[in-house]
Amino acid sequence: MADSDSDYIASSGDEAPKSKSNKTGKRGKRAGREKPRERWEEIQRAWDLGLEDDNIESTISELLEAGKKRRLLKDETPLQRGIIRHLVLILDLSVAMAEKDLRPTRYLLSLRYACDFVREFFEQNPISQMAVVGMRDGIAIRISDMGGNPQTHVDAIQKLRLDDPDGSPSLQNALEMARGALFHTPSHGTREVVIIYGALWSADPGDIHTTIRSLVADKIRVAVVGLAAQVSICKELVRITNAGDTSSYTVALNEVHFREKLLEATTPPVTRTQKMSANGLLMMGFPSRIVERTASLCACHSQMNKGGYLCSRCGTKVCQLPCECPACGLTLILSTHLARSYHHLFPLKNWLEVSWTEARRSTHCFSCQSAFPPPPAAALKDTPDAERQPAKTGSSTSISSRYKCPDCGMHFCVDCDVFCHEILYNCPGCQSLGDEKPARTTRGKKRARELSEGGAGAPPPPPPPAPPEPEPMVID
Amino acid sequence: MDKVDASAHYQGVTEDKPSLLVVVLDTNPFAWQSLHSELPLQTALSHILLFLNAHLSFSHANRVAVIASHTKSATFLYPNSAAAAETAETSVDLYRDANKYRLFASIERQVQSSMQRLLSSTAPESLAGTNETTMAGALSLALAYINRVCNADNLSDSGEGSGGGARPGEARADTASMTARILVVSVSGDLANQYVSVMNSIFAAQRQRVPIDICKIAGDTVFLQQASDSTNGIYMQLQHPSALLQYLLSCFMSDPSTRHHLIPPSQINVDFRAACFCHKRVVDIGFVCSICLSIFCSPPPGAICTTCNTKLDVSALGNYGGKPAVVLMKKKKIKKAKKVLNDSAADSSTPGTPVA
Amino acid sequence: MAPSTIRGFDEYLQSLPPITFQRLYQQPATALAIFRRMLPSLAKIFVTTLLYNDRPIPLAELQSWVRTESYREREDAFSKLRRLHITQERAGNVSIDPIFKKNFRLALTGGGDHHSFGVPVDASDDRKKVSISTLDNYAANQFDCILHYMVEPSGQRQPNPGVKILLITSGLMKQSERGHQPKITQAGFSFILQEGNAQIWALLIQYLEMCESLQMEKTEVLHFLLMLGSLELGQAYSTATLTQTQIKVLADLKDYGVVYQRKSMPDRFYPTRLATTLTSDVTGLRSTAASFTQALVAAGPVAPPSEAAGESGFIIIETNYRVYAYTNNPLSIAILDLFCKLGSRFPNLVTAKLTRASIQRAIANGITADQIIDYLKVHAHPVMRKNVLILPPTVVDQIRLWQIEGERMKTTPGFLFKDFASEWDFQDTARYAEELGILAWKDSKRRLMFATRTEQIVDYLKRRGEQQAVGRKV
Amino acid sequence: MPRVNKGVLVECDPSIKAILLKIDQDAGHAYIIEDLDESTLVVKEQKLADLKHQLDAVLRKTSMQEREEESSGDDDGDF
Repeated sequence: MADSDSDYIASSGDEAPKSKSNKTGKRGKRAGREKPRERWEEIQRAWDLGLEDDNIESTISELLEAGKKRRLLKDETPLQRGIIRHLVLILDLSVAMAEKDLRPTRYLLSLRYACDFVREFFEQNPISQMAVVGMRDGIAIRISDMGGNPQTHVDAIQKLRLDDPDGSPSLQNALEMARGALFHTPSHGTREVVIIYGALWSADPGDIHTTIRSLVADKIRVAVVGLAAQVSICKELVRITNAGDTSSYTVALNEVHFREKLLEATTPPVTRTQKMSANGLLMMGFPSRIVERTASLCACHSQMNKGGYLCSRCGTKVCQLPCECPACGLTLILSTHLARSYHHLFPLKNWLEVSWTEARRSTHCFSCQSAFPPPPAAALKDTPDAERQPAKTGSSTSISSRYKCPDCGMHFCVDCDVFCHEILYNCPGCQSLGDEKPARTTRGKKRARELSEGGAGAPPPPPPPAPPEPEPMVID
Repeated sequence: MDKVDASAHYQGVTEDKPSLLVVVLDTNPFAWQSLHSELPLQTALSHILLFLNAHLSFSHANRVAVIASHTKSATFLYPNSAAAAETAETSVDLYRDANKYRLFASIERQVQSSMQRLLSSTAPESLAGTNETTMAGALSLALAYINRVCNADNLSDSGEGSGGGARPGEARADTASMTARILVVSVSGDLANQYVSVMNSIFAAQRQRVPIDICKIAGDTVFLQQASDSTNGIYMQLQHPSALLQYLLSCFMSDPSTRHHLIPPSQINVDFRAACFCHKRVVDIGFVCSICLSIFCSPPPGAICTTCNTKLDVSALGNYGGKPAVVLMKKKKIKKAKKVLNDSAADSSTPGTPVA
Repeated sequence: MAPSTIRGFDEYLQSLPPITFQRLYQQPATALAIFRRMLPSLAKIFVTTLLYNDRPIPLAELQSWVRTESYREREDAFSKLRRLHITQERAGNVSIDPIFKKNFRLALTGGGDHHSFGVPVDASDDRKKVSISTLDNYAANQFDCILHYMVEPSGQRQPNPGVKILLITSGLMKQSERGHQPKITQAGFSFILQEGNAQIWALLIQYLEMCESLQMEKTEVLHFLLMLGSLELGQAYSTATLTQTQIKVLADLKDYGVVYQRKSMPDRFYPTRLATTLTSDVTGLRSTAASFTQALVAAGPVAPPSEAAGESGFIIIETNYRVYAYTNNPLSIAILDLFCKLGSRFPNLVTAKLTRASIQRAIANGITADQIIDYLKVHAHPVMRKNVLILPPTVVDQIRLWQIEGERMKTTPGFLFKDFASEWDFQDTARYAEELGILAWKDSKRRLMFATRTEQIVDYLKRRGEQQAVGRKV
Repeated sequence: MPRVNKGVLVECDPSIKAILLKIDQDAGHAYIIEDLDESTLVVKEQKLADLKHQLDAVLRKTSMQEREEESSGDDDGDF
């Protein structure tokens, strides 16, 4: 390979535009939505990626950076998301899961990813609830009941590791059980089913289409991740329950893709119509934790303990959150649970690539203090070279390894870019510079700020919350 | 002749990971002014520097960073490229000082000089009426720095899996498995304006398993308490600010890996109140939009959520303080029998429950 | 076997008499180095807590900070502090040795007039700038030369006579017959595969042992060695404040590649990376090796090409146990020969194979499977590094299995306790030993137990005896 | 006060222990301090290396055949 370098340099210019169109940046994704490309068209070949470049190392690091960025360039417009979700995770525990095409086996891998899914789900949807159902021997098995504690689900899934997958799956039985679990859930939340399906068949006792119709009637959406090949009934199921959209049915190509597709379902779904779920305003209490000298009984489990939370309204002691106050019925929740989902409300803007001409302003990443590569001598003058750069930004990596927050204008490295958008959800620049620079103006935030700024005098201070009901308890 | 002997091969090596300490120093001049008689800022700074030295002397690979959370900005005091360049020029004469460990000396110089610059750049008029500190910014900087130093390894297993652990070409093996912690030396009060961003920082710290320790010299903030609680950090309100050094050396010295051997300082009551989005007020009962979970201290005007623009159904609330007609249905149906039991239990326990 | 040599230094220090410690702690740099390197982290916390407390603290109070589950770590911390004479206990109260306290405080705050952190020299007047890569090359060259000599005593590059003597006195090499070249011993084989820093310490401890016979003051040598750890790489230091002994040591250390000195400038010396990382902890050592390797790669053009290539990773292993090593460095080949069956040799390539016989031969020579695996991992070719698992798992497992296959017994050095006076006596002592985690075996019927250490148990028995005596009097 | 003996605790299979006992007996009890139970004994520290050597020699004698087979079959597919 090293010998043939010189031959290819000349032609690399011709190939550049072609390779650019192959990259799936932001634009590529949008285009993909209009005209779906087949999976095999998306395979990237080494020769498409301009590896003929004389400097292989830089190309590789660029590719790595591009990979990081690709995950970042997602939609940043704040959408209405039904954040109180109710979800049933259905696991295939049939003999089809014993296959070893996904290592170590489909079964073990699915269980592991199911645990990841549970954790990620509650990370993203803190006050949601979920249940886990399994399909084995032609029947549906209840693995864990509808609940809001990730650990109970994870424990229940972990216990399955000791069993072996066996028998046939029954899609209908599992869906009926899921429907039963979701039937009583309140209307302001979403109702969803996520299925990991390894088999290519389903042993059903009746007509599955009736079940699908009743799912639609109950406003339950279904997403399926297949492990083997596309199955017609699954596609049908997803299409009908998602108002004709089949994007939530995918077949995993490999382990990484499987995980990716499964965890996609943890992001709160877009609410399709206003009518789909009723929007309520809930009254919630944020109780404080207390530590007592002597143990006392808690109202929720009638157990003696020395610490707990006191209901903000009536002062009843409960030992676990979130729960509903057993005395006055107020929903008690840790404010930290709510706050966990706020990054969906105020998504961080995508950061922009920085050209060499502008790159001169900074030598270090603003947040992590790591050094940037210095601008090359050629870029110091405004040469045509510098003008060519903006064309390159389409490929989503920044030529100068710098990324700029559009609001505060600070430069960051790609690691911080990924970190801030995926974990921190803050822009260190905007937060650190306080009022000196304009704060970021996402739609919601702008409004919130206008309100709070104007709010000094304009709206009258809200009336204090009504005094708690004297005695809400009636034993019937 | 170890061929027949298995023992030598299985000696467990107990090693402590090196650790990174990021100190966030609240430099709000007002608050320090009021503390002046007990603990001047200069003294506090020298105590903190000594604390940093002690941390560095724990292990060769330990590292530190200092971030100032000022009234309107947050900046790195160390490492600080500008200060490093400046001190490098002026430090030739200091070179002769063989009585101090070089690393200690250079950190001290950099921190001192960037602190000087920060304070001198603060115009008195710009401070007018501000009594806050950019804690969210400082925490964000700290976390981004920690993420960088402790490598993206940790990122990939807590995040969505960035596609394979080791990346070639990035030789950061020397700090790959560091533990990190943040110590906030806080002197000023409320942060309700920065509620969302402080909370975001807390969750980021939680995901990265970075404990946030709070050394509270003055003032009181609900959210820093929550920060230390949800990241398993230490919260300590100093009784005697002048003994800062002793507090630092005895309570905040342990790094995350040593911490699980120690009994943490007694946990106090934690205030879990939240700040409302509309008036930045700290509330203990709030109204929450079911679409986006924004908190309001009263139903928003026109029953439209100001964050997500949704028309809200206030009727569910009925009168204030009524039961939200949700979840309840199910519970009543299923747990009717139990409810009676629960209620009576609640009844009996209520009198005995002390009110905080 | 990195831990064993570190323990070597540990044991060496603890074997010193209390009076030596008094003298050692006179220097802030030494106090700092011992604090950093020798103490478990829990003990460090106790020290920092006590450091600025003028009054002694009741032992019970300190103990109550530690979770009951971590009983073992706590006892370990306290016994370490006692053995290094850092803490003193009087009537149940703990305080820090005043000399240690004074000088450790000085180390943290700076000040005083001890010059124990080395006196830097402004090297800008030097005609030729000594860069870090020069130092790294020098260190690598010197050290390589020693290793090379061990593998191939009749090779061209011969280390200084002082080094040769040290290698023989330390038992790493053996003078087989007079007039013949010395031969490497089993200890030497296992030494060669060790981590770079562990090797340096092994040599230095031998050097310290040798000092005594050379009539050199031990504390001064120790001071100097520990000071080296606190110096900065690439900085020149003056020899003016060094004692006569220390200057002698300096000359010897030059041979190991620990310090660098130019003939034209005898008044100054440069510590190399080997020196500046001397007092790092265990984890630091790994990173040292890594950064050392990096430095060598970075310094590629300057260093002799064969070595630069040799250090950057040259070994490819296939799942069928074939090994391809892209090297012509005799040292590397000699090391490979320790555990591989060499096949053929080409100008830049050596082919070899891992076999059961070759691995077991290595193990018989005192090399462990983990050492082999570590070596292969560290020197894996960049192509191998692209894999998530650098080495093929089958090969790694098989190497381990081959090792286990030959293992027929497990040995634990320690002490056998017998002839306990009563059942209670035995049970109580055994329980205490078990809590400390030093009980290896016991038999209640025969009242026999085997523990890995005695000091704490003897202490305990004494204390118990006293208590009982008091109880009887009352 | 109990008595303390310095030594090395050896844990092994009963079969290996039998060999060790035999070696000890042949050498006039030069190695073993105390026979603890069916799979453990305490031996003198300075004699440990020697004992290991002896054990290896015995083992090599008993498993000779297998080794030869292996070394001949080993070269087959070499390069």
